Amino acid sequence: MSTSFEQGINTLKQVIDAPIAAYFSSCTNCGLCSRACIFYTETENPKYTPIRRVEPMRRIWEQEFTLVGKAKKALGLSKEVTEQDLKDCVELAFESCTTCGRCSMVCPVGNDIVYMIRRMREGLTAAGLAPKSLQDAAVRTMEKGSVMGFPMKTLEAMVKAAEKETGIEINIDKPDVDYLLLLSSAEVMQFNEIIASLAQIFKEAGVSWTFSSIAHEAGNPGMHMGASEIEAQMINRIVQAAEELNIKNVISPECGHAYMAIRWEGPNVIGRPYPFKVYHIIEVLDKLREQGKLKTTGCELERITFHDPCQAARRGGVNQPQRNLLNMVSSNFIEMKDSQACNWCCGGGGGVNTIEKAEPLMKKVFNRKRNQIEELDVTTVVTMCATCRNTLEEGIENNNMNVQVLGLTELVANHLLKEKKS
Amino acid sequence: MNPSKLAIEIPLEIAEPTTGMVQAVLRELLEHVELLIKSGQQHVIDLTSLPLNDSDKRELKNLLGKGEVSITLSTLGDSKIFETGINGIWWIKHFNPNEQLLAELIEITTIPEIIKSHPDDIEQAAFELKKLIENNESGEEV
Amino acid sequence: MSDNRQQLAGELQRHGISRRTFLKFCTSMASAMALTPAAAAEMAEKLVKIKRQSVIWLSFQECTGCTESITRADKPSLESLIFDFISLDYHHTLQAASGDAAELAREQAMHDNAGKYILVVDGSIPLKDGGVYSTIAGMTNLDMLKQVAKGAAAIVAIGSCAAFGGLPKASPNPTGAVSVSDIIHDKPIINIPGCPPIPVVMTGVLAHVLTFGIPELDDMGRPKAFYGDTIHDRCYRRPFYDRGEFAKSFDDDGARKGWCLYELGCKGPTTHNACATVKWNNGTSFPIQSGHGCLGCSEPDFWDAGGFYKAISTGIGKPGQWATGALAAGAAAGLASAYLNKVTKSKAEKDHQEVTLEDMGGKHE
Amino acid sequence: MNEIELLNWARGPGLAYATIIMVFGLTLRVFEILSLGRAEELAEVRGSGVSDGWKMIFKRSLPEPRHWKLITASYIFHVGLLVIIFFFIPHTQFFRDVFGVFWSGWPNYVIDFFTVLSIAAMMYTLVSRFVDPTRRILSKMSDYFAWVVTFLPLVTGYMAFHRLGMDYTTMLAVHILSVELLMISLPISKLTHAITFTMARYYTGSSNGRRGIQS
Repeated sequence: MSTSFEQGINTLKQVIDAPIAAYFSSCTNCGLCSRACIFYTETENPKYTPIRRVEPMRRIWEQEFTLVGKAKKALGLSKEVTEQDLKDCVELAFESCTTCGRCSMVCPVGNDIVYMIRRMREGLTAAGLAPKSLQDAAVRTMEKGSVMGFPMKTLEAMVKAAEKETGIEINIDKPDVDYLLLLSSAEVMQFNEIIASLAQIFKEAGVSWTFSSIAHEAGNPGMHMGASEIEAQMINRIVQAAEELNIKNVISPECGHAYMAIRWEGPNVIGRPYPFKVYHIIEVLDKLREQGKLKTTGCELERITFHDPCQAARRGGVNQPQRNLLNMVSSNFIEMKDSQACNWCCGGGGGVNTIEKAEPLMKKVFNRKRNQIEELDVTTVVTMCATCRNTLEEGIENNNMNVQVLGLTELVANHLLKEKKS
Repeated sequence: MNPSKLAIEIPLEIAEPTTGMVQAVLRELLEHVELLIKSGQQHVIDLTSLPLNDSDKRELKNLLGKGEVSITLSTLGDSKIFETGINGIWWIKHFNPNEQLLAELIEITTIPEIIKSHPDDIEQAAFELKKLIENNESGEEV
Repeated sequence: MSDNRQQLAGELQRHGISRRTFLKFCTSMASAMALTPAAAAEMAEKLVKIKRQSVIWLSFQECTGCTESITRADKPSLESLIFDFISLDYHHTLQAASGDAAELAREQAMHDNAGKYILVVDGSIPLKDGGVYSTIAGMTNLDMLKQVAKGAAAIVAIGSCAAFGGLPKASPNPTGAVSVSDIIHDKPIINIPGCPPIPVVMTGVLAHVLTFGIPELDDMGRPKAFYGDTIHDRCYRRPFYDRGEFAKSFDDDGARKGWCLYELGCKGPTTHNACATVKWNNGTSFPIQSGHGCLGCSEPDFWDAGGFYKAISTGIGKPGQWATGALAAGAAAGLASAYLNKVTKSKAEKDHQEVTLEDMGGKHE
Repeated sequence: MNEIELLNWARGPGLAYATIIMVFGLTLRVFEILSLGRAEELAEVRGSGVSDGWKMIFKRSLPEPRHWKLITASYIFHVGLLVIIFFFIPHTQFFRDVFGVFWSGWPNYVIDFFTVLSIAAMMYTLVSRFVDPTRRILSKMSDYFAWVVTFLPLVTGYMAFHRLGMDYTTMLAVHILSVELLMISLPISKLTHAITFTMARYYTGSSNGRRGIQS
């Protein structure tokens, strides 16, 4: 076993960089970040204050990288990080944090707290303390190629079904096409109608695309855990697939953290820029809409709202495309009170939904999202992330709200204007 | 008349408002006048040590008024003493050779100490009178 | 009349000073010192009766400014009357005798009035190199002070030099000048600082010493009657300070309007003296009234208090010059610490063991 | 050491030592931060992030209306400190002496107003460190230390100007010494944020700018 307490501390020493040093130098313990965090606002429990999640790393930074800190340690004024400290930190860094990044939006001195929590997770994983559920997911992802463990065969079966349904030929491992499409496990498991939807949309738009047997899913538990080496292995598979098929554009599916992993963290963890571009599926659809290649008919009349997935919208920067598409297919689209970059998290992301122990907490914090939805008295909530969709559906069920949840691609596909019947 | 045409520039003195201290001083004067009557005990009030501004002093002077006696001592600079309108209350001002006010007092007495001739000086008087007489007589004979 | 009083009364007569003038002197002195009017009469009574007090005036490292100030060489005045009550047995500027005769007079006075004479000192006392920088008749000031102080009833240190070290003590203080109270610890010392002190303050204090003994002193040995308040407390320009109206230069319209001189370096707020009330040159004016800021001359080390024309709120010396040095040192230390951090980082890099799937419970590749 | 010697020490050597320690300490801290380096962004960026970094330094100062109760007090005393330090006339004299740059100060009653407001605001923030659950769990000794060294100059300055407490010379000396204590504590406590907040905001603003996200 190469993970150990020493390795944990050692990894923390590696990940601490200038921004983190600046952040710890500037934090004044003002407590404002707690107001932005659903795990505090919905539980009123101050232990969930975001900056507390990285306290062990702060001590290592102070004791290892500042003369003042070294002096304080020598004088016994600041105690060393113990194994128990790291163990206690797991609850704060994993079980009660979806890395949604809302705390970084409000910090008065401009600390990117979620950036630090992401690094803290690296240390905890290196110390072998990452939640078992995430570790298993990582093993499944690497060994079977899918976070939920769906082998390529499952996808091939679904592709055949979609071909039969739409009469459109769906390629697998076809080189020199416009797009390489990746899916997320949740889509494969629960919302596999997305394959047919996309096939029709791309056909209408005259766009060529393919799946890849080397990398058919974009989910990245390595990123959730904070094991950048494993995250790199998952990213490398996708890069290899794209390079072998010589594809210039890779589509990240309707999934929050997948976009964050492949679009933003990927190149940095594998250590080189991609030879291709990465788009979120919604960015692609919006581009097609712009180019007039995506036409829809009809309009949803009843009241619709949109839930912005944190990793894609707030931390990923995809905010406007989904609105353009929604306005195309709905005349009664109502924004939530806090939307786009300020949206509240559904509570399930960042690996929290995989941790049994975090179940009750996840249910409780859903209240924030429930209030947001009930305020608008809408019939449908649309989103563009499978994990969000799962969590929303669970939450709606638990609170028996009569609201349905839809994926944006699916919604667009329902209104697709088909030129001619196949 | 247009003020600017005035031949000389009249320094305007902005009268400061009175502080009401005068009432306190008057009561102190009353108390000591009664003492003077009862036991002949004299008293002196040092005005410079009281927080009186010029308006207060003017008001006090107007209230007490001017009496019949006003004396000027030439003692290395003048000292102006006058009895106020109220008998037994004397206003004393000491100046130094270049008219700088050194001290300003009110004395409650039959007659201020400084005016009286001191017994020691009077003892000297007999001695000097004899000398005067002798000089006078010898002058005549010569 | 006892010969003693006669002797003094006759003395007054001889100076053409009548009793009434003498009474007026006591009254004005009492008023200046904020004593009760009754004290004036008492003072008069005592002054008349006392046998003339022997005073030995030792002048060490001084500029004779204080003597000038007290004797008011220009014309006799009420203040100089004090000299009629003391027998100045030794003052090497004023006395007629010189050389051995002068020293003999001093020893004689010390012998005759052992334990009863008042020692007045002006000028600071050099200590460096054994005090050779200022000697009288071959005797260093230090030794003379110690010798004369032994038999003194009380010591009056006149002027900032004697009281606090004054100009000679200004840095670099080549002669190692110190004040009287730095040397003598077993005698009551009254400090009358100022450069020079105000005449009436000196005579007032001497009169008080002769009649009522040592006046009430503050923690720096200064009579509270004159040094209780700061110039600022009694300054007539105070309303301008409170309203924040300051003259920016000595001839701008603010200065002409008589605004506060804070920005031009006035040290009034931190200087204890009676200039603002008693004023100078017989009550004519005082520095601020004539448009110049107070120098703080009655406070210790006023020569080194950061420039007469810099406000009190400024630093003494150039704090700016330290900043550049500190910046360079900080950068150097920063680079050293950066190097240490690099070492820590590379060691962590080296010790790093890759997190593998096996660690996650996966099968070996 | 009598009161005028205390004042002269505070204005002279005290100020020199405090300046040295502050400048030395802060430079050291900045170097220590920069020494840890920042990974180069390899992903295809939507913007250089440099301009967004600089913008964030000022943008994040705009008040967040939602939590006005918690931030109003600290806004008041931060603005208050700024106004008092740079616009109280004696202070402008100090800066003119040190930097040779002169700007006219504001009337005393304005400064008084800000001082009283700042003192009240700071007291509120201290109370909220005990009352507010989040702030209570976060607060460590260093926070109270930083509070005290920031609060003392405000109170002693007010007392000195209004001739309260000890006599003016001592009070002014105490005020200047309390400022020097503040200067010395800058590099060794969370007060470093007075300098490093610019770096923190720049880093966050720049990484957000690269990803083209609103911040």
